[in-house]
Amino acid sequence: MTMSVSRIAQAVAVKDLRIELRSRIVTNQVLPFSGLVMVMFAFALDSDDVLQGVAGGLVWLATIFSLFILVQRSFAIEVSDGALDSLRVAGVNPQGIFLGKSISLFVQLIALEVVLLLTAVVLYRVSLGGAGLVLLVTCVVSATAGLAFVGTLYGGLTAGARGRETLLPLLLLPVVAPVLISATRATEAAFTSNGVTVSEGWPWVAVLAVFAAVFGLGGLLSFGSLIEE
Amino acid sequence: MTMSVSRIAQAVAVKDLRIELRSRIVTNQVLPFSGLVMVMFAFALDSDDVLQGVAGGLVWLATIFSLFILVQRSFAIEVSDGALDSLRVAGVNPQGIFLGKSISLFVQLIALEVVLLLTAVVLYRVSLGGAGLVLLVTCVVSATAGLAFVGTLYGGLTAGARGRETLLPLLLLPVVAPVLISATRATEAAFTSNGVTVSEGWPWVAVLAVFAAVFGLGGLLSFGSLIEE
Amino acid sequence: MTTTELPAIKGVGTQATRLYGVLALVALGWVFVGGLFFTPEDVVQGDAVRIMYVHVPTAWTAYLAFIVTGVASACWLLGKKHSMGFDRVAGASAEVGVAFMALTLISGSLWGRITWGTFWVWDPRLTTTAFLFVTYLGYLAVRGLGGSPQQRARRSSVVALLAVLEIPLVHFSVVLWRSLHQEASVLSPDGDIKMDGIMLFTLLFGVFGFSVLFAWLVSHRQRIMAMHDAQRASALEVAMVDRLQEASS
Amino acid sequence: MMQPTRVIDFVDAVAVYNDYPALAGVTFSVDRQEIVLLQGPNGAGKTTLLRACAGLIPVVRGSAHVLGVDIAIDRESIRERVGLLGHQNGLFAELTIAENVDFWSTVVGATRAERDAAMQRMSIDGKLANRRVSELSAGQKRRCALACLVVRRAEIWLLDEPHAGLDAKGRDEIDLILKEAASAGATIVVASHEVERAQQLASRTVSLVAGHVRGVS
Amino acid sequence: MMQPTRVIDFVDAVAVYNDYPALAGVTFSVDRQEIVLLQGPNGAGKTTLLRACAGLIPVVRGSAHVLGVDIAIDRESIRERVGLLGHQNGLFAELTIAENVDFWSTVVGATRAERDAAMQRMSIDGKLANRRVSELSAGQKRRCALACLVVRRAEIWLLDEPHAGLDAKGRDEIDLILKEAASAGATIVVASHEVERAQQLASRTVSLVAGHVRGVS
Ligand code: HEM
Ligand SMILES: Nc1ncnc2c1ncn2[C@@H]1O[C@H](COP(=O)(O)OP(=O)(O)OP(=O)(O)O)[C@@H](O)[C@H]1O
Ligand SMILES: Nc1ncnc2c1ncn2[C@@H]1O[C@H](COP(=O)(O)OP(=O)(O)OP(=O)(O)O)[C@@H](O)[C@H]1O
Ligand SMILES: [Mg+2]
Ligand SMILES: [Mg+2]
Repeated sequence: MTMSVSRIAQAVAVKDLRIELRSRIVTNQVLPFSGLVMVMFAFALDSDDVLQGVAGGLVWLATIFSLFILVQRSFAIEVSDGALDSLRVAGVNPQGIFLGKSISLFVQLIALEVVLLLTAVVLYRVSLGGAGLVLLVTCVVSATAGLAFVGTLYGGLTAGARGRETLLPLLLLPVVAPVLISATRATEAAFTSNGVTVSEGWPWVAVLAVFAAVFGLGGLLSFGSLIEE
Repeated sequence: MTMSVSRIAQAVAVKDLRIELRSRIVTNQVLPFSGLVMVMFAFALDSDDVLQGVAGGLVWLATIFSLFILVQRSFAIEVSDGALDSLRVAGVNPQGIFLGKSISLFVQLIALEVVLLLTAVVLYRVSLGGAGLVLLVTCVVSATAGLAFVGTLYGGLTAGARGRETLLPLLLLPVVAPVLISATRATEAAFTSNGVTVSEGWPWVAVLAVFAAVFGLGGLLSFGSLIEE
Repeated sequence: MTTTELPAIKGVGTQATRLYGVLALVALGWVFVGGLFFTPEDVVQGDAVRIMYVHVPTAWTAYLAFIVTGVASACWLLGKKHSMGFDRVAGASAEVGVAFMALTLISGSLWGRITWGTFWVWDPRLTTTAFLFVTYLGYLAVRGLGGSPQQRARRSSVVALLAVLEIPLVHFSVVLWRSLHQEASVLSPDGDIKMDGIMLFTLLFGVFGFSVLFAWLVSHRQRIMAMHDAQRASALEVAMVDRLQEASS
Repeated sequence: MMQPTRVIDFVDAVAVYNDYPALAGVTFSVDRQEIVLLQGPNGAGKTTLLRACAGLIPVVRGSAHVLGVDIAIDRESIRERVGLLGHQNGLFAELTIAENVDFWSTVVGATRAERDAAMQRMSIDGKLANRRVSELSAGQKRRCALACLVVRRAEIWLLDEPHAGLDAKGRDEIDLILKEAASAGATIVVASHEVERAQQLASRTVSLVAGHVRGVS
Repeated sequence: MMQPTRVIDFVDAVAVYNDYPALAGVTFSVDRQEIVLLQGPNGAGKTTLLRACAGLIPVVRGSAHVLGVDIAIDRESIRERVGLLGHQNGLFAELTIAENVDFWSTVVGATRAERDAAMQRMSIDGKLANRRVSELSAGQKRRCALACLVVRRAEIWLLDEPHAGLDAKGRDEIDLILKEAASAGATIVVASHEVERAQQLASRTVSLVAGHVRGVS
């Protein structure tokens, strides 16, 4: 009996999130790590003025570094004992797997970003108005969707390949650069830092939405053939 | 028959480097990755003035991110099929293992740094005199020794632990912060950026040497008990 | 042990590739001579402007190469037979494109050193170009991942189709972000060309010459890859014989 | 649904790892409801043959049909009907046995009752079922993997050394399950080095040597 | 070097994973040159007992002596004299078989001749020896792991399901190696589910059930 894509997506997402809850990797390790990355930047830059200007950028940089770790882990679960092979043999709908893994990545990333953004607001003393908040939320949601899709797509691509741990960041980094830039600009607009107004942020959110759409669609269409031997 | 520490260290280092040569992870993947990290930082900062000042810092940040990947891989080799267990059972001298893995990390890191520094010299237009070069070489060697020791020490500590991929950066990041700072300052002095003179760099190199000595000694003394169950 | 006959190799040239070769040689010869001696100095940039005759054509040819990679990948994906010929063209074209993009980066840095006084600035055009370059390095890394040829083709074609989307980003980066780099002056949206006749002529010849050079390189590379595949097939033949002996011993 | 009697049909099939012909021209066929034992020395190609039947490894030369479908052309359509237990267990280590079997039940659409039956067949009691896979012994993991396979109710079962790691009781259990599945219409291929035990189970033995079929009995 | 006849001596030994007593009071002893079979259902604690003997898992209650040394106090000094083959092979996948065995020869100080002999004992010929471990079949990997064990010439050999994955010839080879090692003075403990085969090899069988010794024969 063929199961519907949404049933499979749900089962995969629930499984991944349950594994995350068990191992508490995000809360106990990735979160402190990305917090540390932000502190580290502060060290490397060593200038208060610069920091306030680039608070938005730092949040997204830290998010992207965490993305690498999360994607790698998300697929390590599948390949470490050959579970992905079993799923392929069983003909489990790859679109369902793609969506499920994207959803779980999305949830984990959002949780992370909320904490990072709050930290930035507090640490770097940025201001946030009502209009800014709406912009920020839209930006976070669309940027995260894009990151989750692209992460799952490339995670599937490199799953099982030797040297996967290192190839993944290499492939992902140039692709997520547009997300980094657009999300940074939109966040700056939301924070009205560097003298930008909130309305200037919306075009960037549009870029993020297009990105998410392209990779969401690309992933749905290609994931099946990517995980194929 | 008990083998001498140096024989074991040599065998371990040769094995690790041979595995690296086979999989070419450093040249094909870590190197482009760290290059990209540098580009990414530059992009996130988005300001030419800042960049010239922090060129040295960026090199060391990129090195440290690569350290995480290299350490993880170095111990993934040992635990993925239980080889570390076999080594422990066989009573192979842990000091030999520690030294061997440190040497192979050292070699890989040095190769990486040479390329990164050359890139920085070209990309960020830094100047380098004779005295600066001597300082730079001493700084690179002592910083890298420190990073290799501390990486091996914490790599051994987390080897076999669940969630190792994420725990390692979390533990390492705060510990290597002194290396980051000292090496950055020494490199800046070597590059005479931000109006520092070369002679100001030597105290930082001393810090690096102390760091390397502490973790080298600490590793030799404790590695055996760390990899114990 | 039997030795399997390898097809006799007399080079990978054909009538057509020889024609391309000659054409490329002639066109690039003109670019060399014309670019260095016949074209005038620029009012502002002086002799440095001559770098343009390499810089711009290599950039555009790299775009062309990546687009060819994308199209060939699409053909492989959509084709019923998944003909490996398309995959080889895609790979060969990407390799040549990466080489040309490297030339763009190098010539651009040299040019920048002269006119801006620096090898590199964090300018949108330059940065996006660097990203594009690395993206295709990644593409080549994916091709090198191993696995069956089909798997390689599947993976790399998906990457190629996603990567080609970055080209508009590079091209329009000067418009999207305010940039230090030259705005699109030859391919500008308003269509009028502001350039001295002979300069334009030489530039266009450069574009033509590098494109033909690209075609020449790709057709050779692609045929070398085909021969490599054939060689692998005959290596398989040998291994099969070995296996049979092993089985009957 | 067409019901061909010849469920697996390989003619001169070649499968390679890079350029190494792990299957160097294998002609092999299995009829519906048969239980076939694959046997042969280490490195003969048993695992490769099973993975090729499951569509995990492409057959690059010769012809290969499974359930009447040419798997060189269309591997997708037969997949749901094939189940494979490989050398690896394919389990999620952080989940309990029950959660692993649950996950599989959901993705393949099995009912609660079927799930419970599968666990019971492999003697996984309530206490064991609620322990995480990472905390199990080798044989307990194998039991869990077998339960995940049973829940799939595939038409073709491919098992790579199902007995390895199981205790005597577990071996009897899995043999019984396979026999029942075959008589209920499934087709079963087992690769095993426990030749004596497997021969009692199987109706036919196919011997592989160095990527070739050496003999059928 | 003292030569106690009682090489392994566990009295009421308890070993735990977190709070789970995988060994719940095991009294178990092995004399020099004995070959002892550990037997029991899945999850009985065979692997745990072997790992405890190797000093990989601490014994938290009761007493445990190996080669006359209390391993609760001093695990280091006996280590070089103990060799373990676990469920995992402990190989480096990117190296060839020859390089793996070489590495072990170097760290334990074996000679070239011993290395070649070990590979030959496991029927690893020159061609196979130069293939990378990642490209081997399950049984070929197991052979390589056994060769790495043989090269160690330990005083106590602990083997966890050495037969699993090996073909008939490999099983005979390893049995012969173990018999020869025992007559040359080694002490051998084998955990196995191939009870019949292992009983022919062993001089004594110890049955474990749920972390307790059920019987000795
Ligand atoms: C490393 C530095 C540089 C890089 C990576 C670079 C990259 C590129 C690229 C990718 C293009 C093709 C643009 C397109 O049509 O989409 C291009 C075109 C061009 N570049 Fe550069 N460039 C660099 C430095 C320079 C410098 C220093 C100059 C001159 C001052 C220059 C002048 C031009 C001109 C005139 C064009 C043609 C513009 C057009 O008509 O579109 N470039 N460059
Ligand atoms: N890492 C672990 N964490 C928690 N419990 C474990 C762990 N490993 C094993 N156990 C439990 O300890 C008990 C003994 O396990 P052990 O692996 O020693 O069994 P075994 O006799 O070797 O079984 P098998 O025949 O299946 O290999 C089992 O009940 C098992 O569930
Ligand atoms: N990933 C791989 N890359 C290259 N060669 C491989 C790979 N896997 C297996 N082989 C080779 O293919 C041949 C067949 O391997 P296969 O795993 O099918 O053997 P098998 O019959 O299952 O052996 P075993 O009884 O040891 O499990 C072997 O010679 C093996 O070395
Ligand atoms: Mg096998
Ligand atoms: Mg066990």
